[in-house]
Amino acid sequence: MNITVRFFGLVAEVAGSSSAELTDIADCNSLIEKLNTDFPKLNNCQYSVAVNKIIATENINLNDGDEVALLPPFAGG
Amino acid sequence: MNITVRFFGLVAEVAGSSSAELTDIADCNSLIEKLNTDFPKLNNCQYSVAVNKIIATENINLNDGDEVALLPPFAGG
Amino acid sequence: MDKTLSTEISMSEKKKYKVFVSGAISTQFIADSIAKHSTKTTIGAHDIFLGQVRSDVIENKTVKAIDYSAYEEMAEEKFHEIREAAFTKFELTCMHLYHSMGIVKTGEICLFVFVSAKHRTAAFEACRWITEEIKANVPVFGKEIFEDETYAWKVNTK
Amino acid sequence: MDKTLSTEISMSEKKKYKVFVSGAISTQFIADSIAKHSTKTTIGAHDIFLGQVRSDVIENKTVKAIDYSAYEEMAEEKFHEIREAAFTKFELTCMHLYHSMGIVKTGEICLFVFVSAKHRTAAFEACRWITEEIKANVPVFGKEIFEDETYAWKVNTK
Repeated sequence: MNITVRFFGLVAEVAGSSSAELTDIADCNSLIEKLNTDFPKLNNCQYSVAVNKIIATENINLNDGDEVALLPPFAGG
Repeated sequence: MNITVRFFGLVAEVAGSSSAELTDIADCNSLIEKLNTDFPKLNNCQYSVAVNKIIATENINLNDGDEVALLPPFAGG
Repeated sequence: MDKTLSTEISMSEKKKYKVFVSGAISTQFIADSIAKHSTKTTIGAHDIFLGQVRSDVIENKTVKAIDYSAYEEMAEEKFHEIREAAFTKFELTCMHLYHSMGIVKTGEICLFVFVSAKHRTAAFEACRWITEEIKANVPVFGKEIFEDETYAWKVNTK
Repeated sequence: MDKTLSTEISMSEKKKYKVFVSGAISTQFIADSIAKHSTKTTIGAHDIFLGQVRSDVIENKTVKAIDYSAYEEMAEEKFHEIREAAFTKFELTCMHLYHSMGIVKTGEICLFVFVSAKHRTAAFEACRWITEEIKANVPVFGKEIFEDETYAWKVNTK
Protein backbone atom coordinates (compact mmCIF):
# COMPACT_ATOMS: atom_id res chain seq x y z
CA MET A 1 0.00 0.00 0.00
CA ASN A 2 1.04 3.56 -0.80
CA ILE A 3 0.76 6.67 1.34
CA THR A 4 1.38 10.17 0.03
CA VAL A 5 2.86 12.56 2.55
CA ARG A 6 2.69 16.30 1.93
CA PHE A 7 4.78 18.95 3.67
CA PHE A 8 3.85 22.62 4.00
CA GLY A 9 5.44 25.87 5.11
CA LEU A 10 8.24 25.51 7.60
CA VAL A 11 7.85 21.72 7.56
CA ALA A 12 8.46 21.58 3.80
CA GLU A 13 11.49 23.77 4.27
CA VAL A 14 12.88 21.58 7.03
CA ALA A 15 12.15 18.38 5.09
CA GLY A 16 13.69 19.94 1.99
CA SER A 17 10.74 18.62 0.00
CA SER A 18 7.05 19.19 -0.51
CA SER A 19 6.04 15.54 -0.56
CA ALA A 20 7.12 11.95 -0.03
CA GLU A 21 5.71 8.55 -1.03
CA LEU A 22 5.81 5.83 1.62
CA THR A 23 4.76 2.18 1.46
CA ASP A 24 3.64 -0.29 4.11
CA ILE A 25 2.88 2.10 6.95
CA ALA A 26 0.26 0.84 9.39
CA ASP A 27 -0.73 4.04 11.14
CA CYS A 28 0.12 7.68 11.84
CA ASN A 29 2.51 6.93 14.65
CA SER A 30 4.60 4.61 12.47
CA LEU A 31 4.50 7.21 9.72
CA ILE A 32 5.87 9.93 12.01
CA GLU A 33 8.56 7.56 13.23
CA LYS A 34 9.57 6.76 9.66
CA LEU A 35 9.61 10.44 8.67
CA ASN A 36 11.75 11.32 11.69
CA THR A 37 14.29 8.77 10.47
CA ASP A 38 14.18 9.93 6.84
CA PHE A 39 14.10 13.66 7.74
CA PRO A 40 15.83 13.97 11.14
CA LYS A 41 15.22 17.73 11.37
CA LEU A 42 11.47 17.10 11.58
CA ASN A 43 12.02 16.06 15.21
CA ASN A 44 12.34 19.73 16.15
CA CYS A 45 9.32 20.82 14.17
CA GLN A 46 5.88 21.75 15.49
CA TYR A 47 3.07 20.52 13.25
CA SER A 48 -0.32 18.91 13.20
CA VAL A 49 -1.20 15.89 11.07
CA ALA A 50 -4.11 15.75 8.65
CA VAL A 51 -5.23 12.43 7.16
CA ASN A 52 -7.26 12.93 3.99
CA LYS A 53 -7.67 16.61 4.90
CA ILE A 54 -9.00 15.93 8.41
CA ILE A 55 -6.85 16.82 11.43
CA ALA A 56 -5.92 13.63 13.32
CA THR A 57 -6.27 14.06 17.06
CA GLU A 58 -5.22 10.46 17.83
CA ASN A 59 -3.34 7.66 16.12
CA ILE A 60 -5.18 6.62 12.93
CA ASN A 61 -4.79 3.47 10.83
CA LEU A 62 -3.71 4.24 7.29
CA ASN A 63 -5.03 2.71 4.09
CA ASP A 64 -3.76 2.50 0.54
CA GLY A 65 -4.04 5.85 -1.21
CA ASP A 66 -4.34 7.93 1.96
CA GLU A 67 -2.91 11.43 1.89
CA VAL A 68 -1.19 12.56 5.06
CA ALA A 69 -0.20 16.22 5.49
CA LEU A 70 2.19 17.73 8.04
CA LEU A 71 0.90 21.22 8.81
CA PRO A 72 2.87 23.86 10.70
CA PRO A 73 0.94 26.50 12.74
CA PHE A 74 -1.69 28.27 10.66
CA ALA A 75 -1.19 31.92 9.80
CA GLY A 76 -4.22 32.81 7.70
CA GLY A 77 -5.62 36.31 7.52
CA MET B 1 -36.06 84.42 30.92
CA ASN B 2 -36.31 82.75 27.52
CA ILE B 3 -36.27 79.08 26.67
CA THR B 4 -35.95 77.78 23.11
CA VAL B 5 -37.79 74.54 22.45
CA ARG B 6 -36.90 72.47 19.39
CA PHE B 7 -39.04 69.72 17.89
CA PHE B 8 -37.74 66.88 15.72
CA GLY B 9 -39.12 64.11 13.53
CA LEU B 10 -42.58 62.94 14.44
CA VAL B 11 -42.75 65.47 17.29
CA ALA B 12 -42.14 68.37 14.89
CA GLU B 13 -44.82 66.99 12.63
CA VAL B 14 -47.33 66.66 15.46
CA ALA B 15 -46.47 70.13 16.82
CA GLY B 16 -46.73 71.54 13.31
CA SER B 17 -43.52 73.45 13.97
CA SER B 18 -39.78 72.90 14.44
CA SER B 19 -39.36 75.26 17.38
CA ALA B 20 -41.05 77.46 19.97
CA GLU B 21 -39.92 80.24 22.29
CA LEU B 22 -41.22 80.15 25.84
CA THR B 23 -40.72 82.57 28.73
CA ASP B 24 -40.86 82.15 32.49
CA ILE B 25 -40.71 78.38 32.73
CA ALA B 26 -39.19 77.06 35.97
CA ASP B 27 -38.36 73.51 35.01
CA CYS B 28 -38.85 70.67 32.51
CA ASN B 29 -42.08 69.47 34.02
CA SER B 30 -43.67 72.91 33.72
CA LEU B 31 -42.36 73.16 30.18
CA ILE B 32 -43.96 69.85 29.17
CA GLU B 33 -47.23 70.93 30.80
CA LYS B 34 -47.19 74.21 28.90
CA LEU B 35 -46.37 72.47 25.60
CA ASN B 36 -49.19 69.97 26.12
CA THR B 37 -51.56 72.92 26.43
CA ASP B 38 -50.15 74.78 23.40
CA PHE B 39 -49.83 71.63 21.26
CA PRO B 40 -52.48 69.18 22.57
CA LYS B 41 -51.44 66.41 20.15
CA LEU B 42 -48.07 66.13 21.93
CA ASN B 43 -49.89 64.26 24.73
CA ASN B 44 -49.96 61.16 22.52
CA CYS B 45 -46.34 61.44 21.47
CA GLN B 46 -43.40 59.38 22.68
CA TYR B 47 -40.25 61.46 23.11
CA SER B 48 -37.26 62.09 25.35
CA VAL B 49 -36.21 65.54 26.50
CA ALA B 50 -32.72 67.00 26.06
CA VAL B 51 -31.67 70.13 27.91
CA ASN B 52 -28.70 71.83 26.26
CA LYS B 53 -28.04 68.61 24.26
CA ILE B 54 -28.02 66.33 27.31
CA ILE B 55 -30.84 63.85 27.84
CA ALA B 56 -32.78 64.74 31.00
CA THR B 57 -33.57 61.69 33.09
CA GLU B 58 -35.31 63.68 35.82
CA ASN B 59 -36.95 67.08 36.24
CA ILE B 60 -34.38 69.84 35.63
CA ASN B 61 -34.55 73.54 36.53
CA LEU B 62 -34.33 75.76 33.47
CA ASN B 63 -32.31 78.94 33.04
CA ASP B 64 -32.41 81.83 30.62
CA GLY B 65 -31.09 80.79 27.22
CA ASP B 66 -31.50 77.04 27.72
CA GLU B 67 -32.33 74.96 24.68
CA VAL B 68 -34.79 72.14 25.27
CA ALA B 69 -35.32 69.51 22.56
CA LEU B 70 -38.14 67.00 22.25
CA LEU B 71 -36.68 63.90 20.60
CA PRO B 72 -38.76 61.03 19.21
CA PRO B 73 -37.21 57.51 19.16
CA PHE B 74 -33.82 57.44 17.44
CA ALA B 75 -33.50 55.69 14.11
CA GLY B 76 -29.87 56.16 13.15
CA GLY B 77 -28.02 53.71 10.92
CA MET C 1 -6.28 89.88 18.47
CA ASP C 2 -8.63 89.12 15.63
CA LYS C 3 -6.13 86.76 14.09
CA THR C 4 -5.55 84.83 17.31
CA LEU C 5 -9.25 84.48 17.84
CA SER C 6 -9.94 83.18 14.36
CA THR C 7 -7.09 80.65 14.67
CA GLU C 8 -8.56 79.37 17.89
CA ILE C 9 -11.97 79.01 16.37
CA SER C 10 -10.67 77.15 13.37
CA MET C 11 -8.70 74.74 15.58
CA SER C 12 -11.68 74.00 17.76
CA GLU C 13 -13.82 73.49 14.67
CA LYS C 14 -11.25 71.13 13.23
CA LYS C 15 -11.48 68.94 16.32
CA LYS C 16 -15.14 68.32 15.62
CA TYR C 17 -15.16 65.51 13.15
CA LYS C 18 -17.74 65.91 10.41
CA VAL C 19 -19.91 62.77 10.46
CA PHE C 20 -23.00 63.70 8.46
CA VAL C 21 -22.89 63.42 4.71
CA SER C 22 -25.63 64.38 2.31
CA GLY C 23 -27.47 61.39 0.83
CA ALA C 24 -26.15 57.84 0.44
CA ILE C 25 -22.55 56.81 1.19
CA SER C 26 -21.03 55.56 -2.06
CA THR C 27 -19.01 52.35 -2.31
CA GLN C 28 -16.27 54.39 -4.02
CA PHE C 29 -16.02 56.55 -0.91
CA ILE C 30 -15.72 53.39 1.20
CA ALA C 31 -13.00 52.00 -1.09
CA ASP C 32 -11.07 55.27 -0.94
CA SER C 33 -11.33 55.31 2.85
CA ILE C 34 -9.89 51.80 3.06
CA ALA C 35 -7.13 52.59 0.54
CA LYS C 36 -5.98 55.56 2.62
CA HIS C 37 -4.97 53.13 5.36
CA SER C 38 -2.37 51.29 3.29
CA THR C 39 0.28 53.69 4.57
CA LYS C 40 -0.62 52.91 8.19
CA THR C 41 1.35 49.70 8.41
CA THR C 42 0.83 49.11 12.14
CA ILE C 43 -2.75 48.18 11.28
CA GLY C 44 -3.48 44.46 11.08
CA ALA C 45 -7.28 44.47 11.21
CA HIS C 46 -10.14 46.60 9.95
CA ASP C 47 -13.74 46.07 10.91
CA ILE C 48 -16.36 47.90 8.90
CA PHE C 49 -20.05 48.11 9.64
CA LEU C 50 -22.39 49.32 6.92
CA GLY C 51 -26.04 50.09 7.44
CA GLN C 52 -28.10 49.58 4.29
CA VAL C 53 -31.67 50.76 3.77
CA ARG C 54 -34.06 47.80 3.61
CA SER C 55 -37.21 47.62 1.52
CA ASP C 56 -39.26 46.60 4.54
CA VAL C 57 -42.94 45.95 4.02
CA ILE C 58 -45.13 47.68 6.61
CA GLU C 59 -48.88 47.17 6.42
CA ASN C 60 -48.56 46.04 2.79
CA LYS C 61 -46.53 49.09 1.79
CA THR C 62 -42.93 48.78 0.66
CA VAL C 63 -40.23 51.20 1.81
CA LYS C 64 -38.45 52.87 -1.10
CA ALA C 65 -36.24 55.30 0.84
CA ILE C 66 -35.51 56.77 4.24
CA ASP C 67 -35.34 60.51 4.75
CA TYR C 68 -32.89 61.13 7.61
CA SER C 69 -32.93 64.20 9.80
CA ALA C 70 -31.15 64.90 13.07
CA TYR C 71 -30.70 67.24 15.97
CA GLU C 72 -27.37 67.91 14.32
CA GLU C 73 -25.61 69.90 17.04
CA MET C 74 -26.36 67.25 19.66
CA ALA C 75 -25.63 64.41 17.24
CA GLU C 76 -22.18 65.78 16.40
CA GLU C 77 -21.45 66.05 20.13
CA LYS C 78 -22.60 62.48 20.69
CA PHE C 79 -20.45 61.20 17.81
CA HIS C 80 -17.52 63.03 19.35
CA GLU C 81 -18.17 61.46 22.77
CA ILE C 82 -18.49 58.00 21.22
CA ARG C 83 -15.18 58.49 19.35
CA GLU C 84 -13.34 59.59 22.48
CA ALA C 85 -14.82 56.79 24.59
CA ALA C 86 -13.96 54.16 21.96
CA PHE C 87 -10.33 55.30 21.79
CA THR C 88 -10.18 54.98 25.59
CA LYS C 89 -11.92 51.60 25.79
CA PHE C 90 -10.19 49.85 22.86
CA GLU C 91 -6.69 49.78 21.44
CA LEU C 92 -7.42 51.41 18.12
CA THR C 93 -5.24 52.92 15.45
CA CYS C 94 -8.01 54.91 13.85
CA MET C 95 -11.73 55.31 13.46
CA HIS C 96 -14.03 56.95 10.93
CA LEU C 97 -17.76 57.47 11.23
CA TYR C 98 -20.17 58.65 8.55
CA HIS C 99 -23.95 58.90 8.63
CA SER C 100 -26.30 60.02 5.89
CA MET C 101 -28.65 62.99 6.07
CA GLY C 102 -31.59 63.39 3.72
CA ILE C 103 -32.84 60.79 1.28
CA VAL C 104 -31.21 57.34 1.07
CA LYS C 105 -32.88 54.83 -1.24
CA THR C 106 -33.31 51.12 -0.47
CA GLY C 107 -30.12 49.21 -1.18
CA GLU C 108 -27.97 52.26 -0.48
CA ILE C 109 -25.60 52.72 2.46
CA CYS C 110 -26.60 55.13 5.24
CA LEU C 111 -24.05 54.33 7.98
CA PHE C 112 -20.32 53.62 7.69
CA VAL C 113 -18.41 52.69 10.84
CA PHE C 114 -14.76 52.02 10.11
CA VAL C 115 -12.39 50.89 12.86
CA SER C 116 -8.74 49.89 12.49
CA ALA C 117 -6.43 48.28 15.04
CA LYS C 118 -3.25 46.32 15.35
CA HIS C 119 -5.18 43.20 16.30
CA ARG C 120 -8.60 41.94 15.33
CA THR C 121 -10.17 41.62 18.80
CA ALA C 122 -10.03 45.37 19.42
CA ALA C 123 -11.38 46.08 15.92
CA PHE C 124 -14.33 43.70 16.30
CA GLU C 125 -15.27 44.85 19.79
CA ALA C 126 -14.94 48.54 19.01
CA CYS C 127 -16.90 48.40 15.76
CA ARG C 128 -19.83 46.68 17.40
CA TRP C 129 -19.75 48.88 20.48
CA ILE C 130 -19.64 52.07 18.40
CA THR C 131 -22.51 50.93 16.18
CA GLU C 132 -24.70 50.11 19.19
CA GLU C 133 -23.85 53.47 20.77
CA ILE C 134 -24.79 55.32 17.60
CA LYS C 135 -28.11 53.50 17.32
CA ALA C 136 -28.94 54.09 21.00
CA ASN C 137 -27.65 57.59 21.68
CA VAL C 138 -27.39 59.72 18.56
CA PRO C 139 -30.51 61.78 17.83
CA VAL C 140 -31.10 60.78 14.22
CA PHE C 141 -34.63 60.38 12.90
CA GLY C 142 -35.77 58.44 9.88
CA LYS C 143 -38.88 58.83 7.81
CA GLU C 144 -39.58 55.63 5.89
CA ILE C 145 -41.01 56.66 2.55
CA PHE C 146 -43.21 54.08 0.84
CA GLU C 147 -43.65 53.49 -2.85
CA ASP C 148 -47.01 55.30 -2.78
CA GLU C 149 -45.27 58.41 -1.29
CA THR C 150 -46.88 57.98 2.14
CA TYR C 151 -44.49 57.56 5.05
CA ALA C 152 -43.99 56.36 8.63
CA TRP C 153 -41.41 57.27 11.27
CA LYS C 154 -38.84 54.54 11.82
CA VAL C 155 -37.90 53.05 15.19
CA ASN C 156 -34.66 51.07 15.57
CA THR C 157 -34.61 47.37 16.36
CA LYS C 158 -31.67 44.95 16.53
CA MET D 1 -25.02 11.03 -21.69
CA ASP D 2 -21.92 13.16 -22.10
CA LYS D 3 -23.94 16.30 -21.85
CA THR D 4 -25.66 15.28 -18.60
CA LEU D 5 -22.34 14.34 -17.06
CA SER D 6 -20.67 17.61 -17.94
CA THR D 7 -23.61 19.58 -16.57
CA GLU D 8 -23.38 17.68 -13.30
CA ILE D 9 -19.69 18.33 -13.00
CA SER D 10 -20.07 21.99 -13.68
CA MET D 11 -22.82 22.26 -11.05
CA SER D 12 -20.74 20.54 -8.42
CA GLU D 13 -17.77 22.73 -9.25
CA LYS D 14 -19.94 25.79 -8.94
CA LYS D 15 -20.83 24.77 -5.39
CA LYS D 16 -17.21 24.99 -4.32
CA TYR D 17 -16.69 28.64 -3.74
CA LYS D 18 -13.33 29.99 -4.87
CA VAL D 19 -11.75 31.74 -1.89
CA PHE D 20 -8.10 32.12 -2.81
CA VAL D 21 -7.05 35.04 -4.93
CA SER D 22 -3.58 35.74 -6.23
CA GLY D 23 -1.82 38.56 -4.37
CA ALA D 24 -3.43 41.43 -2.46
CA ILE D 25 -7.18 42.09 -2.40
CA SER D 26 -7.79 45.52 -3.95
CA THR D 27 -10.03 48.15 -2.43
CA GLN D 28 -11.75 48.40 -5.81
CA PHE D 29 -12.67 44.72 -5.56
CA ILE D 30 -14.09 45.36 -2.08
CA ALA D 31 -16.10 48.35 -3.34
CA ASP D 32 -17.50 46.32 -6.23
CA SER D 33 -18.45 43.50 -3.85
CA ILE D 34 -20.35 45.92 -1.64
CA ALA D 35 -22.02 47.61 -4.64
CA LYS D 36 -23.34 44.26 -5.89
CA HIS D 37 -25.52 44.05 -2.78
CA SER D 38 -27.55 47.17 -3.52
CA THR D 39 -30.10 45.00 -5.33
CA LYS D 40 -30.52 42.78 -2.26
CA THR D 41 -32.90 45.05 -0.42
CA THR D 42 -33.69 42.68 2.43
CA ILE D 43 -30.17 43.43 3.73
CA GLY D 44 -29.97 45.98 6.54
CA ALA D 45 -26.45 45.34 7.82
CA HIS D 46 -23.06 44.40 6.41
CA ASP D 47 -20.06 43.55 8.53
CA ILE D 48 -16.71 43.41 6.80
CA PHE D 49 -13.46 42.19 8.30
CA LEU D 50 -10.24 43.02 6.48
CA GLY D 51 -6.86 41.59 7.40
CA GLN D 52 -4.01 43.94 6.50
CA VAL D 53 -0.32 42.99 6.46
CA ARG D 54 1.55 44.75 9.27
CA SER D 55 5.13 45.95 9.12
CA ASP D 56 5.95 44.15 12.36
CA VAL D 57 9.49 44.43 13.68
CA ILE D 58 10.94 41.06 14.70
CA GLU D 59 14.44 41.00 16.15
CA ASN D 60 15.15 44.43 14.65
CA LYS D 61 14.00 43.43 11.19
CA THR D 62 10.94 44.97 9.57
CA VAL D 63 8.39 42.89 7.67
CA LYS D 64 7.87 44.14 4.12
CA ALA D 65 5.53 41.42 2.82
CA ILE D 66 3.97 38.07 3.61
CA ASP D 67 4.18 35.19 1.15
CA TYR D 68 1.07 33.07 1.67
CA SER D 69 0.84 29.39 0.81
CA ALA D 70 -1.77 26.81 1.74
CA TYR D 71 -2.78 23.19 1.68
CA GLU D 72 -5.27 24.41 -0.88
CA GLU D 73 -7.51 21.34 -1.22
CA MET D 74 -8.01 21.13 2.55
CA ALA D 75 -8.30 24.91 2.89
CA GLU D 76 -11.09 25.07 0.30
CA GLU D 77 -12.91 22.28 2.15
CA LYS D 78 -12.52 24.13 5.44
CA PHE D 79 -13.80 27.38 3.93
CA HIS D 80 -16.77 25.44 2.60
CA GLU D 81 -17.48 23.94 6.05
CA ILE D 82 -17.18 27.35 7.72
CA ARG D 83 -19.60 28.83 5.16
CA GLU D 84 -22.18 26.10 5.69
CA ALA D 85 -21.87 26.25 9.47
CA ALA D 86 -22.21 30.05 9.49
CA PHE D 87 -25.41 29.90 7.42
CA THR D 88 -26.80 27.40 9.93
CA LYS D 89 -25.70 29.28 13.05
CA PHE D 90 -26.63 32.83 11.98
CA GLU D 91 -29.49 34.42 10.05
CA LEU D 92 -27.52 35.62 7.06
CA THR D 93 -28.50 36.86 3.64
CA CYS D 94 -25.11 36.26 2.10
CA MET D 95 -21.44 35.75 2.76
CA HIS D 96 -18.25 36.15 0.74
CA LEU D 97 -14.77 35.03 1.75
CA TYR D 98 -11.49 35.85 0.02
CA HIS D 99 -7.94 35.09 1.08
CA SER D 100 -4.72 35.99 -0.68
CA MET D 101 -2.16 33.51 -1.95
CA GLY D 102 1.41 34.53 -2.74
CA ILE D 103 2.99 37.89 -1.97
CA VAL D 104 1.04 40.59 -0.12
CA LYS D 105 2.97 43.72 0.83
CA THR D 106 2.61 45.59 4.12
CA GLY D 107 -0.43 47.85 4.08
CA GLU D 108 -2.22 45.60 1.60
CA ILE D 109 -5.32 43.49 2.31
CA CYS D 110 -4.92 39.70 2.58
CA LEU D 111 -8.29 38.61 4.03
CA PHE D 112 -11.79 39.83 3.18
CA VAL D 113 -14.71 38.46 5.18
CA PHE D 114 -18.01 39.96 4.07
CA VAL D 115 -21.26 39.08 5.80
CA SER D 116 -24.71 40.54 5.15
CA ALA D 117 -27.90 40.10 7.13
CA LYS D 118 -31.27 41.64 7.72
CA HIS D 119 -30.20 42.80 11.17
CA ARG D 120 -26.85 43.85 12.60
CA THR D 121 -26.54 41.34 15.45
CA ALA D 122 -26.33 38.39 13.06
CA ALA D 123 -23.86 40.24 10.84
CA PHE D 124 -21.55 41.15 13.72
CA GLU D 125 -21.62 37.71 15.32
CA ALA D 126 -21.15 35.82 12.08
CA CYS D 127 -18.30 38.00 10.81
CA ARG D 128 -16.33 37.55 14.01
CA TRP D 129 -17.06 33.84 14.27
CA ILE D 130 -16.05 33.22 10.65
CA THR D 131 -12.83 35.19 11.02
CA GLU D 132 -11.84 33.25 14.15
CA GLU D 133 -12.67 29.96 12.41
CA ILE D 134 -10.50 30.87 9.43
CA LYS D 135 -7.57 31.83 11.64
CA ALA D 136 -7.88 28.64 13.71
CA ASN D 137 -8.81 25.98 11.20
CA VAL D 138 -7.77 26.85 7.66
CA PRO D 139 -4.31 25.54 6.70
CA VAL D 140 -2.76 28.75 5.40
CA PHE D 141 0.91 29.47 5.99
CA GLY D 142 2.66 32.82 5.92
CA LYS D 143 6.28 33.60 5.37
CA GLU D 144 7.10 37.04 6.74
CA ILE D 145 9.65 38.57 4.41
CA PHE D 146 11.90 41.23 5.93
CA GLU D 147 13.39 44.25 4.24
CA ASP D 148 16.76 42.47 4.03
CA GLU D 149 15.10 39.56 2.14
CA THR D 150 15.47 37.13 5.06
CA TYR D 151 12.23 35.66 6.38
CA ALA D 152 10.45 33.95 9.27
CA TRP D 153 7.35 31.78 9.42
CA LYS D 154 4.36 33.57 10.91
CA VAL D 155 2.21 32.25 13.76
CA ASN D 156 -1.23 33.78 14.41
CA THR D 157 -2.05 35.71 17.57
CA LYS D 158 -5.22 37.63 18.46
